[in-house]
Amino acid sequence: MIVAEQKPIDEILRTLDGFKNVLIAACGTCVTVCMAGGEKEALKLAALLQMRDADMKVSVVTPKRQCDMEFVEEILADAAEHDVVLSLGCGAGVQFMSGAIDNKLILPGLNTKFMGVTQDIGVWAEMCQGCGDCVLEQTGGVCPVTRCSKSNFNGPCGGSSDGKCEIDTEVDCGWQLIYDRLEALDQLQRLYQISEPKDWTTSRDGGPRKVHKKEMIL
Amino acid sequence: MTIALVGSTPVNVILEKEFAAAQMETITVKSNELQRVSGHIGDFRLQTLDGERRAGVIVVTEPPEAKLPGIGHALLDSDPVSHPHTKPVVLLMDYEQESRQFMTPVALELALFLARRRRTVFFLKRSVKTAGTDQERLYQEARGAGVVFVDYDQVQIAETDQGFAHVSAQDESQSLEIGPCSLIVAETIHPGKTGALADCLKLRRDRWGFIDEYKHYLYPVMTSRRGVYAIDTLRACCEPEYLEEAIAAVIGDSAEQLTADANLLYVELDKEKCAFCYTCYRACPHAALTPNQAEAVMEPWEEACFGCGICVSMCPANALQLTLEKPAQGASQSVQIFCCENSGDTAISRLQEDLAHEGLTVSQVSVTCGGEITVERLLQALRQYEKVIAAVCMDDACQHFDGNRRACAQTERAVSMLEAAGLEPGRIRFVQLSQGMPRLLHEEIREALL
Amino acid sequence: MMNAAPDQKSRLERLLEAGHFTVSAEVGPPMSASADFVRKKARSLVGIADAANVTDNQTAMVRMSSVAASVLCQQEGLEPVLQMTCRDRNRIAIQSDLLGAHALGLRNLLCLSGDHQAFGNHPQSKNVYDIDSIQLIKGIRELQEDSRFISGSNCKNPPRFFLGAAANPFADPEQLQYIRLHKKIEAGARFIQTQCIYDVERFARWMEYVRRHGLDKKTHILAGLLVNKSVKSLEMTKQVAGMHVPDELVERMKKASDPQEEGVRIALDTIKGLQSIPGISGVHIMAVGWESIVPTIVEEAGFLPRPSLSEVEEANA
Amino acid sequence: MAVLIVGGGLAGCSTAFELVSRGQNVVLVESASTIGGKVRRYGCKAADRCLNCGLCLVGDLWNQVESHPQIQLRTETELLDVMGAPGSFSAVVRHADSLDIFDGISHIVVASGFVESSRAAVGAVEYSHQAPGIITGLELEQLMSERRRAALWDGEPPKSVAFLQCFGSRSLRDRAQYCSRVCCSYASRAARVLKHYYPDTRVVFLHMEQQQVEPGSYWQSLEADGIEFVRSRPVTVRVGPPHTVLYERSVDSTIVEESFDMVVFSEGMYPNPDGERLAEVCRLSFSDEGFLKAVRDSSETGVSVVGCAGGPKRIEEVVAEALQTARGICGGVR
Repeated sequence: MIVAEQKPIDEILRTLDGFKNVLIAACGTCVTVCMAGGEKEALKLAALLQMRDADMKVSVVTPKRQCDMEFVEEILADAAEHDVVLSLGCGAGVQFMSGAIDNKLILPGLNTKFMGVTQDIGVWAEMCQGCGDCVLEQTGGVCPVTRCSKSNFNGPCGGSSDGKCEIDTEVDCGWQLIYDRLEALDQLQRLYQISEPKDWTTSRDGGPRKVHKKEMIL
Repeated sequence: MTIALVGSTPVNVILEKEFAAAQMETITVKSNELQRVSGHIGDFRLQTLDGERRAGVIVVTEPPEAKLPGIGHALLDSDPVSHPHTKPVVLLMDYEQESRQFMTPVALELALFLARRRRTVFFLKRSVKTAGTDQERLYQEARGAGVVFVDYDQVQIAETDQGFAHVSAQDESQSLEIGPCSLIVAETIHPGKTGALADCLKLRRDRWGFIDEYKHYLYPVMTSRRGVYAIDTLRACCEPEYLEEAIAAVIGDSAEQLTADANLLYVELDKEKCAFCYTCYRACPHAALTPNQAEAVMEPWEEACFGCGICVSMCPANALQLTLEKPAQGASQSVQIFCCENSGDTAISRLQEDLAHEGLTVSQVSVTCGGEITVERLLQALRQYEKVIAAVCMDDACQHFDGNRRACAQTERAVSMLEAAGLEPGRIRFVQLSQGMPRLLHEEIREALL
Repeated sequence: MMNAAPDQKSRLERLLEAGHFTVSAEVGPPMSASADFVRKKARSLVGIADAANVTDNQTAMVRMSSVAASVLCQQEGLEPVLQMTCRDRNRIAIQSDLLGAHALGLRNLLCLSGDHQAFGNHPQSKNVYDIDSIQLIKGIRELQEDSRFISGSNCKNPPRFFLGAAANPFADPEQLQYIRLHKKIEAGARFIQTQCIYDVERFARWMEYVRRHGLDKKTHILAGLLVNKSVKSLEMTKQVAGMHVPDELVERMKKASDPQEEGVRIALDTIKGLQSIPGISGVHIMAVGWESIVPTIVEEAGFLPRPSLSEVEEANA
Repeated sequence: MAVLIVGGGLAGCSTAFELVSRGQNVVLVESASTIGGKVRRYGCKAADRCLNCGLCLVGDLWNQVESHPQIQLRTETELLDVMGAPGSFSAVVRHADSLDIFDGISHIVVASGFVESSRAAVGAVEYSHQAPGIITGLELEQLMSERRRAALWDGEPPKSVAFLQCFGSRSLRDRAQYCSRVCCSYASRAARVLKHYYPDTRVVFLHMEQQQVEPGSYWQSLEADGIEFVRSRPVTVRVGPPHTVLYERSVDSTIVEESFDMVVFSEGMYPNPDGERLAEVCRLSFSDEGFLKAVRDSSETGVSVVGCAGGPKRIEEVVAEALQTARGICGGVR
């Protein structure tokens, strides 16, 4: 899931300065699940905007996804009736809406954070950086790129203590997790091999990426 | 109707007989074979290793684990009854952990038995637990028979060269040294297998990890989930009265639940909106929502729902609604007050005369639980009212476990949103109280109005 | 000026190979462009330390480039150990800087992953960590031995460094740290500088492992040492992740009437303890913020005078 | 048909409400002018958090009972006699000077409650002084029910408060050898409330023994809050102010004399003197402690005893008992 977080209220309000007619577009998928941009969050913002300025016209729409044309089409008519769209989608949603809705500014209401998982109610954790070349088979299913603060491939740095990362005792040492898991799986021998420098071309370092699924393309 | 007994203990035999007498059929599921439970009272589906079993009611009979405190087995091998010894016998209660109430009569009976056989008996305890009719009598008799009761603050146990125990107990002023022939220690109780079982059955656990006896009702055997009962079979072995009461409560309560008129207040789901995110499933204190994998939506069970609204406020997709809209009472345009019906609601009803006398009016909205209060509700209310007050239960008093804390978090967020928007944050007020603290609410209302 | 010839081994390498117990120290480059600062520090260590580590933006604070500061040390007659971290440079920049460093006459290289920028004065910066320290050691060894860059492309005149790495005998998981030590040596680390040692007993257990696996024969273990000036500095050291300071030491420091003197005494006691452990090739003295004490410690530990290279050569001949 | 309930306190009202919820008709007779009994005057014992005193279980019971159409409520009324057999009793009641007969009574529930030891005890001289600063547990309850955000009462708080436990319990002189069970529970909670509002006030708990109140380290947590516990036997109180408490300290058997600004008598529970008459009318017997006891199973005799008429009980126990009794009468349970 893509995990996002709502921008600070004052920042959202500043970007909306001068607009009298606002459409808030929630998104019904990832950002709903991570409680950043679902209908509930949109309603909160709408209520707040109207409290500040009773004359403001604020509407809320919730397409199932902001990243597919068919869903965005459903809200085109609503968008046409407003001066500006505040998108509570992830960065991809904001950009897709910008491409789909002509002559209308699409403002981002969220900061898109990472690909992650739900850890607890209201807590999400980063799990994947989309590096494009997965090494999880080597590391017992714990990602060294994402979960080691230094993206070390050959074990922890010397700053790991009590299973925690040197940058913050709240952060688990990714390599401790890898070690624990491999030990439990009796696969520690995997760690003796020196891991070669990673090929980052498959990552964002190789420029904006696309995925082509050949058999689906005519 | 079928009752599933989860856990197999000797007490099951009694339960089977008693339930059969009440025309209830029983099935037994071993607790380690239970994998998942869905459904609701009247229609539970228990996923076991042998496939699906169905039952109308579930009774957990798996006992908590009783183990001896770690003082070494060598100290316990002398038989206090037959061993003709001049040394005393020590009954040690509350060692490592406060002993359970039900252990006291067992220990008292043993003490009495030994004392009547002319043995010197020391009964070491931290606090007495004699406040039951029979226990009271036993206590009196034991005292009469010469049992020495000692209230200790600290106790040490050492092993002597001969392999016997040496007990030293201290209270605030003196210490007592005993070299007993036998040391009988009350066991400490741990959740044991009931912990995993509680998680599997989605039952709330208390701060010690035991299945929470749902304190709202304070009747034995109730859990946070309707139709699921927990009988402490360990206690039942020592306290026949408890077992009797527990059986009666299961039969009586389940019969009432199953024949009750329709639940008036429950949640409904808008399938179109549901993001199938499991937030409600995780947050519901009563396990009233079950995932419908086929349709990829969550399904609320009317039969299991308490209408507390916690899921409604937590649902990020705005897909859950309570069936019953509770209209605001009172005509005030300046203050709206959200009252939890377990605290604020009753407190304000005790204030009506005072408020009328002072000419103060508020618009009052009753909520089943503070957990129902959300940021958007508070902000919506502020469009019409000058001030909004949330009046919910004290810490640890929520009858739905954490609705009051959720209300507090929602209020804090609403206040911070007002602040960030340059609006007056003091327009939202929050008070935690019990129904017995009307004055507190009175002050809050006066401050909001004046 | 003491520029080494392209094929000449460093002083540190020759001393260690000859079996001398080496003494190395540290020169932290300034958070300024002052060459005098570096020169002054370097001069104070000439004849005292066989070599000195020149740190690379230590604790992620912006400081003078370690290559530049190393060259300044060299010019003053103190042999530098160039430190290179993976935090700030990708594999292109690291290799480029190392080619330049070799061209300027630097011969010792300590490869590190580097402190995370969260600790420094630019916590907002983007970290690189393109490769990790083991990949760096292996990459440079292959560059030297096989004349191939990390990418595999050819290098005509490769550099030749005396390669080193760091190890922390006190970090956990213990087993994984051992695996890492093996990997570092296998990757090409010819000397290992350890994390600061306060707990000699625990370090001795680590060394036992090292000896049991013959690692002390495959590489040179240089035991790290930190000198503390006050209770506060010792307590701060204790807070640093990966550091292990026994509580008794803090108590000892607290009770001392003169903490500075006690700090020196603790360091000397530690050295004495270290000398009794077989398999150690030298000590590496770090005296962060109290560099002036190094000569005293070296002298009182009985390490003076340091051997001259000609003596070493003669002995070898 | 109707169920007759004698006593409109917590036990009577709870049973009445449970019965009408199950479709029964109820006649409720209460000798006082209002229902609610003693619980109505109790205060919530939450300090900074809920302390599980059980009072919340009472909720809005009084209004619900007063306004329920299936409950015939007779206040200032006494049960004089019962005639007939189980299933069809006739009850004779008296209101002022008039007599009334209720026919078709299927079942009788006796919920006549208890009296506080201060009222029953002979020779409780200290208390009868009504001096300022000498209060009973019940009076402290009332203070708590009137509390405001910052204080329990107007004016200066006392610098020291002594709780005299086991007042009237475990005492041969006061005719009660038994432990009243509830005093440790309510008084220790009240002590915490006091300490919460007035952290500088010295709070001393003089007790003969401590009952288990809650699982976990309950008493230790109170000590940690700064409440002092002294195992002792109260001897006498010399009325001040300040009031002097003389007590025999158990650890060294010495008599200690200490002054306190406030003394709280934690009253025990005594059988209601009305019990003797009711036992005769309803054919009940007595327990060893002098509380009412059913002679045989209520399904045979048609008479149940609920609440503290049968012995000291906590609020939640009374509520639970009321529920079980109602279920039994309605035939849900054996």
